[in-house]
Amino acid sequence: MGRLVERIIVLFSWLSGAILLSVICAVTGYLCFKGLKTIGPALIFGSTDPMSALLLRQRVFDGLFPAMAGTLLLVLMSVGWAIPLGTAAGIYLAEYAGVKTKKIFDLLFDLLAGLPSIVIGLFGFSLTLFLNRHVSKELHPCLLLSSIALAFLILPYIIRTTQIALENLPMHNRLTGLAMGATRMQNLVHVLLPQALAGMVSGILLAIGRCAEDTAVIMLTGVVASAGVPRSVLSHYEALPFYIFYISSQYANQQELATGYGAAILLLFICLLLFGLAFVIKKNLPCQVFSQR
Amino acid sequence: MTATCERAVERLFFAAAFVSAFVTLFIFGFMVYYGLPLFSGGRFLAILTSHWAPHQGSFGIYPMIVGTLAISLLAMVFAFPLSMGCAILISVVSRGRLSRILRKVVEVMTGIPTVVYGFVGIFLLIPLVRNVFDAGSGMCVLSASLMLAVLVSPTMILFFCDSFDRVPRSYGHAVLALGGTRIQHFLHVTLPCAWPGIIVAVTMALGRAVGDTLIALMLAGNAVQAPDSVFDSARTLTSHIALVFAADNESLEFKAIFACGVSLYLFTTILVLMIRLAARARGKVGQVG
Amino acid sequence: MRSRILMLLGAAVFFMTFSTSAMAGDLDGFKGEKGEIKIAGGTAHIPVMKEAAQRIMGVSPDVQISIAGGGSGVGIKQAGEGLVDIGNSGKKPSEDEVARYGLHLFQWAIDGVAIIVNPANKVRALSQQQVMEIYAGKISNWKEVGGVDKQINLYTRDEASGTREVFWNQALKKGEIAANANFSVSNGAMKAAISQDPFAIGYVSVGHIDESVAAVAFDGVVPSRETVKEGKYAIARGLYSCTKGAPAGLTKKFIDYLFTAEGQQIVVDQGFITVK
Amino acid sequence: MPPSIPPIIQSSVKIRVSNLSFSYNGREILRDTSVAFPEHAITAIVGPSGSGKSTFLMTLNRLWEELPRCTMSGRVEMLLNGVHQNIYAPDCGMEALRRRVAMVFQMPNPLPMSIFKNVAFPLQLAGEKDKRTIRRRVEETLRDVRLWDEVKDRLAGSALSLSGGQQQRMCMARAMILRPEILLLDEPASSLDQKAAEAIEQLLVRWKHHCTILIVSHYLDQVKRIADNVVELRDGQLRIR
Repeated sequence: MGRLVERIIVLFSWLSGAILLSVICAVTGYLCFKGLKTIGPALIFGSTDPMSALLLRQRVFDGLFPAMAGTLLLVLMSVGWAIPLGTAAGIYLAEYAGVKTKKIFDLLFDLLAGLPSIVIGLFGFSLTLFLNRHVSKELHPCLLLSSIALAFLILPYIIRTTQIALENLPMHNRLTGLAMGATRMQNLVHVLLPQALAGMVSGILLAIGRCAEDTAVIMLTGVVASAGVPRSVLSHYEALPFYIFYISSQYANQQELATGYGAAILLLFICLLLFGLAFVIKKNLPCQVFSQR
Repeated sequence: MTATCERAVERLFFAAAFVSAFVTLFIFGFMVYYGLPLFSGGRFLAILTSHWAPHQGSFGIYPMIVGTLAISLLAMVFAFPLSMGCAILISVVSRGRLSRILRKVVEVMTGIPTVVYGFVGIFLLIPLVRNVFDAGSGMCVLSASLMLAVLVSPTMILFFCDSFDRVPRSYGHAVLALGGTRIQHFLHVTLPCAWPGIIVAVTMALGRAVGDTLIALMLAGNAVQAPDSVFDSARTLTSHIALVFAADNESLEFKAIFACGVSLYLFTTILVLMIRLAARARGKVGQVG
Repeated sequence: MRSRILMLLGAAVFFMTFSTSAMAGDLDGFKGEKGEIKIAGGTAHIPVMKEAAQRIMGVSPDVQISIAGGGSGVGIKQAGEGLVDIGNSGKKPSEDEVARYGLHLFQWAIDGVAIIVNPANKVRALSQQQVMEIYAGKISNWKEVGGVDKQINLYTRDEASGTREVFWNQALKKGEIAANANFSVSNGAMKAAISQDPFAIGYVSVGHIDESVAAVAFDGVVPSRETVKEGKYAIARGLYSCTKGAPAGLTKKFIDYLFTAEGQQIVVDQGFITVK
Repeated sequence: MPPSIPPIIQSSVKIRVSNLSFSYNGREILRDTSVAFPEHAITAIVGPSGSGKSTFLMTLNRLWEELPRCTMSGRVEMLLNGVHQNIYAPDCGMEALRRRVAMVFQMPNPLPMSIFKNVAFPLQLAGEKDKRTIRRRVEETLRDVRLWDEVKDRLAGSALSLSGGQQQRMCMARAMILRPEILLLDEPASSLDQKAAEAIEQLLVRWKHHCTILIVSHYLDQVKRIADNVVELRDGQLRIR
């Protein structure tokens, strides 16, 4: 009887593993099967010359270039907002906060991390409406407001990774600098942050991946299906994940659908690359950086 | 001089933490403010329980709540056994290299963009569901749940493995020394010790399933009805926001999406509190070890 | 009379032969222009808007035109609120809306709303009564209207859609739409969904019909550019662009462009009927 | 009112601890104890393991304030820069104190930087900017701990690549580079082999002429070899032995 149960458990676990692996193979395999042949310069630049497209001399109408540029700008801007705010908040939690303050902040950041991205998007959208009505009529859903809303989405990730990276440093490391007469700030800057850097950077890379793949926030805050490369932070923009979403539901012809497959492969590749990079940095950065000094 | 500088920087750090925390509360305040006419005079409950028929002046989100629960709970029904099986395979059954490779694959899966799952879902899963079950358009609760299960499983598997690994090894030696098998050890020692971690994982996965927008938006069909069967088309709270947000922002139709937002916010709060409770229990189990 | 036809033909040949230079003529006004035009709203309009935008941005690199969907309701609302420069609508805005926002309307094309099914579906004709019963959920199997024994999968649009409004007013006589209908977010999405679902029924702008879906005759009339133009097909509507107040600057140029020969040619190329 | 404590031997008192109580994590380690330490001498602190000897050292440079859940009461006075001062007085700068009262830990704790940077680090923290001064002081101090010849060719290499004994001597150089008046050592040789331990003992004997040294130690023979005085910590009380 007991033997039978054990056998069933083992069998079941192998079965689960097989199902999961076959699903992942089906997803990636299907994408590659349908989309690999579209991969090439034409996917990105369409019929435009790549050089003049990159220099913004010529527009790309039938390629992914505007969407990629939009995603890149969006990611850079959101990370630009979120890194200073998030690391500072993470440092405060790890190094300065008292027990009670920490408890309150912890709860709020857990909550922020758990909020569905569409709720953050809705917040961004209503913020835009609010600003439009009360601050300036010039403010519409745009790249700038999207990036701010996205920054709130990734903020808890950055806070948490910073906090954990600092808190995980061994106690004796923390005391070494202080025992030499370092002020808290000196200890932080010279001793703790360099050691926590790897953890922080890998957290930031994961946050970038989150930024690059999120669709719900930007859908409500200014992404459109057709806008070209954004010329200002106050204009509409295109983005890779939204393009994939848009094409999936309303492709006009098979050719457009094929670009959708291409875009999906591209986004998958970008996200996995960031993921891999984060992993490698987390594993290797401390040794590499410090053996070179 | 330095001391004042130190104080100033500390204040700056505090300000950053405060702003970030404040945003969390601010989001809630903003949504209540925008949805205000719907929340006054006990109308919030009425909205949660009535139907969506804008032409008849009814802006209830009941169908969306049922749709959300149906899709996410069904997703958990698929994802839980799958994740448990995979976690057992990684932590207990397989060894060495295979275990490491499997874990890596699962970790990589957490990095796959949601929209890619949705995209593949539309062109691969929907026709499959339509043909296999001969069920309407194929855009239904079942399709969305299946894809959501795939989406949340990797996180759940990693959490399960983590909770299994936290159970002190010394416990196991006792069982193994008595001639028990590794499965017996797992059933009688690991599992009873790891349950708080399992609850945390399931709660987090549920939160993720409820909060996800794209999978349901792309695969569930978005019909405004409380689904009767898994083959019915349904709409989640998140999809509803995505579909209606562009409406006339003076209309009650528009205000109603803030009711969705507030519901999602409150739901998240409950889940976070549950996770904290379970995590505390987990801390205790850890201490005993 | 004959000479005029000949002249037109000659002009057409001329246009085709020297199309690039001729088109540049209508686009001349955009050369050296700078600025941004934000367009949102009606999704039937998108193919025309996209083509016009591409041509304009092709000759003047400093002009940025963004096109978003959302539906006619969104177009009217956002143009009225000043969130976009041009709001498109597939239905005529109500007099209340025109007055409230000070909207200016420009109807640059005529369009119809066609009922479509998957090409694999053999049903090619439905009466108004049947359509109403199908959408109300009273007829739920294709065999009841002469098709195979399969459940009918309903597709509809959201409340912001002008196409839905026109369809609901004219084809359904404001009748009920069953709750189990799937929702599509745009004309394009509707077409894509129907083309993938063999047992689907939906409705879409006539301009969007192509070989991936099959149009269904409504009360014996097959929807096409010709039947709409001749007034035989009942479910017709205008395609409007709205601006808040009289358009000026780049926005005015864009709207004017839609009414030029080249602009109207785009309208025809995309499957709509010109107003001239 | 601090009670008058007779000094251990007839030389001037460097550190005077009065009515000190200390608890850590709710456990009482010191209970209303008083003791004085003489200048220019090596005082060994002995006692059963877990009696709180390391924690006691931390009350002398206020390092315990960085640990969670600690409470302290009592007075600690020191003769620093020729002046008697209460190190817990509000006007006493904590960083300045720690620069005068250096500490070496049980496990060698090189920071993950180069050897040079490790040793120069306290100078840098104290605000020394002149490159030449820093270089000179680092060399001086590394010679002092007899490490210069071993590492002079790889000052830019990671400190983590040194052997345990070398690491600990580097840590001692790091502690001494600011020329502190008091040096606290927490079993500095316990993780090292016999030879490395002896090298460190020799350094301490040499340094006691310009420095007051307190060393926590387990090894009675080591205590016998180098200590001028022995203080035992038992049951929360410090007693001269």
